[in-house]
Amino acid sequence: MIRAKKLSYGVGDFRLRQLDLEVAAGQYFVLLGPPGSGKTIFLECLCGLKRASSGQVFIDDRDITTLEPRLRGIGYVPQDYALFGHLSVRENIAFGLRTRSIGQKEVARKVTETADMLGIRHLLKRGIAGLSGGEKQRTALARALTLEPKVLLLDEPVCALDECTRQEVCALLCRVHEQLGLTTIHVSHNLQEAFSVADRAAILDGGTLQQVGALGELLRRPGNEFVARFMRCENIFFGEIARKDADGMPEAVVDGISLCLPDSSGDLGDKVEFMIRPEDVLVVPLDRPNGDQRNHFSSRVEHWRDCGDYIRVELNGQFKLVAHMTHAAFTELKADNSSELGVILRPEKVHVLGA
Amino acid sequence: MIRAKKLSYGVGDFRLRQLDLEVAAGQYFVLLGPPGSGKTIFLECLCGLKRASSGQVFIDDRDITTLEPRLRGIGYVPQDYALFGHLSVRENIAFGLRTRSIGQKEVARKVTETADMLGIRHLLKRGIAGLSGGEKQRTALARALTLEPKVLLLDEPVCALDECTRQEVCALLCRVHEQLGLTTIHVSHNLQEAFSVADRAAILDGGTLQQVGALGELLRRPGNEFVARFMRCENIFFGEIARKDADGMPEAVVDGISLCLPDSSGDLGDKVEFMIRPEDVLVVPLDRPNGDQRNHFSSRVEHWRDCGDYIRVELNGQFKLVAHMTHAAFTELKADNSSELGVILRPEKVHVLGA
Amino acid sequence: MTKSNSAVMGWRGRVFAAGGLFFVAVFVTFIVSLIAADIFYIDKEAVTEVLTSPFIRHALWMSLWTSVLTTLLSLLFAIPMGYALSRYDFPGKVLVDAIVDLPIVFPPLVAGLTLLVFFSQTSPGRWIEDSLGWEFVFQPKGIVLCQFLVSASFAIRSARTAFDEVDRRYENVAMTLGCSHWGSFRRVSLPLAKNGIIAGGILTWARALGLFGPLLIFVGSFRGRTEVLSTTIFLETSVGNLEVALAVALLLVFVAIIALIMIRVIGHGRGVKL
Amino acid sequence: MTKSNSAVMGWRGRVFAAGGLFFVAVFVTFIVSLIAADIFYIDKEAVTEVLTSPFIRHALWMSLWTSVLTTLLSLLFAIPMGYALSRYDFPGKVLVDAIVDLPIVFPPLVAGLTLLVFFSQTSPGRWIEDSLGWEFVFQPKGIVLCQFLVSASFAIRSARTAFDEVDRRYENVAMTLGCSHWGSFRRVSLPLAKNGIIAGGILTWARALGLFGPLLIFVGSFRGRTEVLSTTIFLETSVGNLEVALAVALLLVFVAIIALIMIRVIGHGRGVKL
Repeated sequence: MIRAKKLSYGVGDFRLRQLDLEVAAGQYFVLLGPPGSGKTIFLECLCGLKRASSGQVFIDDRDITTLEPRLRGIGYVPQDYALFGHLSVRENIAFGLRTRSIGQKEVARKVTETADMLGIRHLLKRGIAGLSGGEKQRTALARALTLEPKVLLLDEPVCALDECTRQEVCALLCRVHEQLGLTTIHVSHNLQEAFSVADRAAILDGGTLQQVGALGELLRRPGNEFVARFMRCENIFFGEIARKDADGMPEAVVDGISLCLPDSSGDLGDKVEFMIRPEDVLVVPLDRPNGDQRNHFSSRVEHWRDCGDYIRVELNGQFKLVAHMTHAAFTELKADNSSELGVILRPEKVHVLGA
Repeated sequence: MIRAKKLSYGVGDFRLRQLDLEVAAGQYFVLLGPPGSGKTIFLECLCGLKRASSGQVFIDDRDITTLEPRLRGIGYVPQDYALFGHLSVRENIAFGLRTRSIGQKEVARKVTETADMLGIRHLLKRGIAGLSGGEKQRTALARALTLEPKVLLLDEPVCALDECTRQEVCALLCRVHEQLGLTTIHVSHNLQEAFSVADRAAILDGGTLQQVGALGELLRRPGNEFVARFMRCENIFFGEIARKDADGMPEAVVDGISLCLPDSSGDLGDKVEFMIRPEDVLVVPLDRPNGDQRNHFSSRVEHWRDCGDYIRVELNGQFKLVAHMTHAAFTELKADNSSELGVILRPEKVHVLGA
Repeated sequence: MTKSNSAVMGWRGRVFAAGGLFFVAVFVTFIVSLIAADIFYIDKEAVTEVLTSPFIRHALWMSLWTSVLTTLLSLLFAIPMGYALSRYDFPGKVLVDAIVDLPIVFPPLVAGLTLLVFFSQTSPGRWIEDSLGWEFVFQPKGIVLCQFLVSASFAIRSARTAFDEVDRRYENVAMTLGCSHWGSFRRVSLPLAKNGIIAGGILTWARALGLFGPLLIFVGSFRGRTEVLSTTIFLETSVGNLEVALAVALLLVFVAIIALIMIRVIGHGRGVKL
Repeated sequence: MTKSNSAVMGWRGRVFAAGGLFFVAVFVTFIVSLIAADIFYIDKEAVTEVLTSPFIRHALWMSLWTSVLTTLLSLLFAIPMGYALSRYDFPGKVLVDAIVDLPIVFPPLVAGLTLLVFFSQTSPGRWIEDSLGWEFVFQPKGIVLCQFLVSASFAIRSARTAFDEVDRRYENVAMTLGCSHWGSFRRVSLPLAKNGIIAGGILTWARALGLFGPLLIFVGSFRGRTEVLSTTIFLETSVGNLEVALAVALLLVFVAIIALIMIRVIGHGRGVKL
């Protein structure tokens, strides 16, 4: 378990502001945020490479705020791996072990063991210069893992790799995590990457934590507009709760259009900001009757694009919407640019930000 | 229209090998490939910044192979934009115009016009140093566009930007393309980016063009394994055509399992390599009867993960499969890890590589 | 690159940092106390003498025009050479590179001797002196030649480094925007490399101004004829006029400090750089 | 950074490239013809005389041990100072940086004069000479001091640049892997900066070996006592023994060329660098 308690740090104009974050033992946690949001600085504060200006860091309830980096038991893999160019792969991996009083044989055994786990045993005799990106990443990981750290911090571990290697390394990270059960914080600015490795995540922006939670929660129940946009939701609306319908469901007015919201979205007169995921937008033929007539509008296809896994449809009727549909569903609609279609925004799929 | 005819170039160990590529007038074309595949070198050959060792380059059927870069009428935006740090944004944009004998007023008019189109008029007086990534990209684009080139070459135009700005700039590129109808080649290593801007694409690897065609074609009918994997298809199988069934449909044997292939996949005894897109894998309850029993197998969920737009399910039965499903479909299955499910690979969705 | 070492430090880390700073303190004290000694020892009379002596005024004038001429000549070579060495590959380039560096590691005295031998003992040298009438040995012109030989390499190397730091992509883009090679050089590379080239020029000037050994051999130390400020210091010291020598020296030190500050300001605090 | 300018070129581009290469050719011809003149003029007898003369043998020995000692002393300062200047921020750092650069732009002659003034005219200097019994003026010890003052800055700056080029991340990782500050310095930064430091040491050595002007002032030119190779060249030239002077000079040139090649090999062909 690693925990930051009201951790602050300032450099130049930038400030980390009283970050509170706890990653449970054995959890694989992703710290997301745009470039320049302070992710790397936060990691460096955790492993003692930057002295926090205030706040504390705990590992398993032990306060390590004033401990030197070498005594913290944290494995750290920086963004560009920082492999030691003057040493071979084997010496890089053994580097940490050699700082302890461990016998030659024991060192050799541990290095081989770790290299085996990461599938780089054949590289041990090589130098750093000729390694590919994926091999470098594995070597850096092995170097951090030989010391059997209590916590593993990975700073953009796959950012410098091409897409194929990226998938491979992500799978490796998952496997290693399953095997060792290490508490891991993985810093990334890429959503796809986050989905491929972790279940829980936090979003950092401008030195402040925006939201912490399960990835699915960040995706479908974002706390604010920044999180919603970061999770690639384009359907965000601003309105005011104007009335409640017969069942007591609140209705918001956006640009003169009434939209049903889920229960407990707020009281009459409240300003609300709400969103619906593009894959939750139901697109139906214009003439299709619908039993539940709430939030059923007509719309026109402005533009559609095959995105491989789904079709992205931009709709414009009373308001602009983006919908993601399966190929099958889209084919069934027989729609094209300028087709008139019906759109249903089911109230239970609408999420009010900050509610 | 720009055309490369048997274009070759060598530097160090790397070779561009006899590339043939034609991009029709007004087309937005994406050149995809992993890092180091020679994309940038190819662009530089097109605009004359590298002298091709053999082959020719045509613009609108005029041979420009021996023309100096300044006379080619090609707009070029390199990967890091290469904005001139000693000049203001306005002077950067006006740079090309000042090499011609154009009056001051005309220059000012054109600069303002281009800046307006790209929404950077308010930046004109600023220096380069303080610009954000997106602003730099727009300035570099404006600088190339003021000269009204016949062809626009963009080298990884959004690679250095964060995800949000990336989407914005991609949308801008689309809009500019619609407005000016410029023949454009956009180099990228990112599939998502390609889908968001273009319809036609080529895939380059190791200095050789792997496939040229519509993006949907590259996605669903890849010419070889590299293209299939680059388009993120994981379901690739190797087998041999063992027999033809009653309707004359070929059947391949993979690891002892018979799989129906689409018509005209090859003759008896042929070695075949084929794939099916993860979103085309039909996952059904184990007990569901199916009229068409071809390629219907039982399988077990090894792992599933919510990827936002879809659920990624790893299946393992007689062979490993990856399926992408909508949330709705997945919920309906009530599946979890280790659930037993049925899998149908409809023969018409199976694609034989190179066929 | 962040400069402040802000990691959490134990007492051993502090001792280690203090060790490094100790050496810094010793070296700085060494230099500062020498300069302080100079300043304390100087007296007003000597300064007055320096400022009024016609010989020394002449030496100052000689020093100034020769060093400025040398600097201009060096830059004339440095700009095209720096650009060519940075941008073009040609056979034997490694050798050319090494030859350009040679005068930097060369003992300056040997440079003077070499010039003397060339002009006084070899036939091409004598032909230049006698037939062309360009006399260098024991002549003011020789001062410039000597300074150029010893210090031009600094300007060339600085220019080369400055052009190396201008990414080729800038020129490439300029070329696609309608510039010829010359145009991309004049409108893009030269302005971007300007500061580095000027810093190199200042370094060259400081070296030319302070040159002594090779001048002694090649042009001699004739009062009022081939006397530059460094010669003056030598002449005054050798007759025991330490005060006067020191007054002249401080003039040179002052100039050196100005040069140093200018290099730092132009290079955005980067200091001397080759 | 790619070096070969391979863009499609018109005739104007070719003329432009030729212009740059023309200056390269002129400069290289200038240097090469001077060296050629030296080589042609030298004669066997002089070389024999040089190799057998006990004075010159003594001067060679003096040159070698003083310059090597200076280099070691410079490195002793350069490594901790270069590291401290690269890694730590402290008040007045800009000033310290400038003071370290000062001896590079300083006229060397002035350095000699300053030492002379300090030890012969100021009370702390006299105290060191008289009470401590460390005599420098006109003594071999003074040669080392003089060389150190003039050339240590080259070693310090090279070391600083070398440490600057070692990214802090390497040390950071080493610290998370169990190293103390000292451990990360010894096991990571120092090995990675090694080549740059050695190249700086060679440059320092070359400068120390070739030093002349300040020695003339501070330790004089006493045959067989404070005579180093550069003094020999001066003494022989002043009595007209050009051949002998040249033979000694070629020894120094030979050493300089070796130094240059070593710097290039160690720096992977990067040449002199501060």
